[in-house]
Amino acid sequence: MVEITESALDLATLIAAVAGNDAGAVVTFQGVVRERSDDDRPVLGLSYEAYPAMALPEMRNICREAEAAFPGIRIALAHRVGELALGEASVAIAVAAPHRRSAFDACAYVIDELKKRVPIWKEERYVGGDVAWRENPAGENMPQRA
Amino acid sequence: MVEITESALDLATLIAAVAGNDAGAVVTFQGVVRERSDDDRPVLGLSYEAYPAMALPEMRNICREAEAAFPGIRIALAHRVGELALGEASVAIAVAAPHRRSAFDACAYVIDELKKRVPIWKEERYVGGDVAWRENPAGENMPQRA
Amino acid sequence: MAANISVRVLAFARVRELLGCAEWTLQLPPGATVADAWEALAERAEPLRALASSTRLAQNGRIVDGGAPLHDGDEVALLPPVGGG
Amino acid sequence: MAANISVRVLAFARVRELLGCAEWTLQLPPGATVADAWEALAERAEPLRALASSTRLAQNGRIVDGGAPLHDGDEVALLPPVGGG
Repeated sequence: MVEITESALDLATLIAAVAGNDAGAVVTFQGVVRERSDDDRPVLGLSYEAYPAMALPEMRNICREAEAAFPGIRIALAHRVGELALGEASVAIAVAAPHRRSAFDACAYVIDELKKRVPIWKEERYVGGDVAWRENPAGENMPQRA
Repeated sequence: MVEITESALDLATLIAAVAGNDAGAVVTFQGVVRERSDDDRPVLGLSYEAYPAMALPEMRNICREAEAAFPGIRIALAHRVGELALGEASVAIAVAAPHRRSAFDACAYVIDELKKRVPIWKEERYVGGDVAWRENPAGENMPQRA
Repeated sequence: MAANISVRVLAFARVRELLGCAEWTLQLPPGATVADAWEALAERAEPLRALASSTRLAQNGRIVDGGAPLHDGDEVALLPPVGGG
Repeated sequence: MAANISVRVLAFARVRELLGCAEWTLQLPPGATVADAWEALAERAEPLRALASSTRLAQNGRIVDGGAPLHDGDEVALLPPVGGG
């Protein structure tokens, strides 16, 4: 299950999509809108924009890479777009695995790669009315053109 | 929030206990009853037994150690006891953190240490009627007496 | 002389805001490249040039170099550094 | 001669099953140690000795060596290797 949605993310739905009696471990990750930006400005909310025709295939690629690297796992991945309030989840991942180490490692792989590779953009809205497009750190972004 | 309970674990309750607008990442772990034992026998269910007067303080110690190692995080930890069916969660952890790396690392720390140190025991019931007490692997168990 | 090709260009995030439009239809001469599509937009909005080094180009959903040749009906996307997660 | 001390012993998992009882009350002479409590149970159930090397001993919720002196009212726990998680 891989999706981009304007609706609030529901972790239980993602967990149900990966659950099974062959799984001994289920790890989830949620990225949540914080009240402070990375440069410590007070945040009112975020807005995410995606290029779904490219983002969805790339999200599926990332899941397939993790499933190949960690045999026996299942992954569900959802990213929200549109306006988000403080405390709401922007991205949610559920990984079911035979054992916990591969569940943790696969879940971390998926969020790390998503932040580098998936064409989704974030605009922060600040107290006072300013807005700014915020990029993931350089080490977490695709190499740019020379 | 640290507890040992005979009731089914509810991940949403644990997540709510750690949520807050200062958190940018929420990672959860659930240990789930698998249909195959580690030595590949078909499992019908498990039963867990605890020494709560020692297990609860040790669970709190582990959470405090993680909170000291990863500043700004919050942890909720619950372990179930009694009879569990396939697919049910035996342990659930939720960690909220400013950033994802500390959420993943703290969550892994808590389950690793719980498996080593907390006085809780597991009995597996197999297809056919056998039962057996199952210890965590030696590397994940407290040093025994010489 | 061969007919022009028609290319759809999608702009996202800060690139979209700078261009003032999310979706363009460009008529380009046969043999035009992805870089030519970029140049056609930069001529309409000179400040776009400041984003050249940070903007990746995709053709039909795949990242390409500027030299990639375009075909009628292609979709080109202008992708600033990503911020998802 | 001083009065005996009374100690509560809790047994868990395979140790509990081997002893057939989860909770014992032992009367021990003054100066008895945790190891003496273990020995008193092993005399009642000789197969317990096979678990000596794998069983940890706790006194009032803390892991101790067998040499730890006991006090009236102490709680001793016999802890086989753990299996939680």
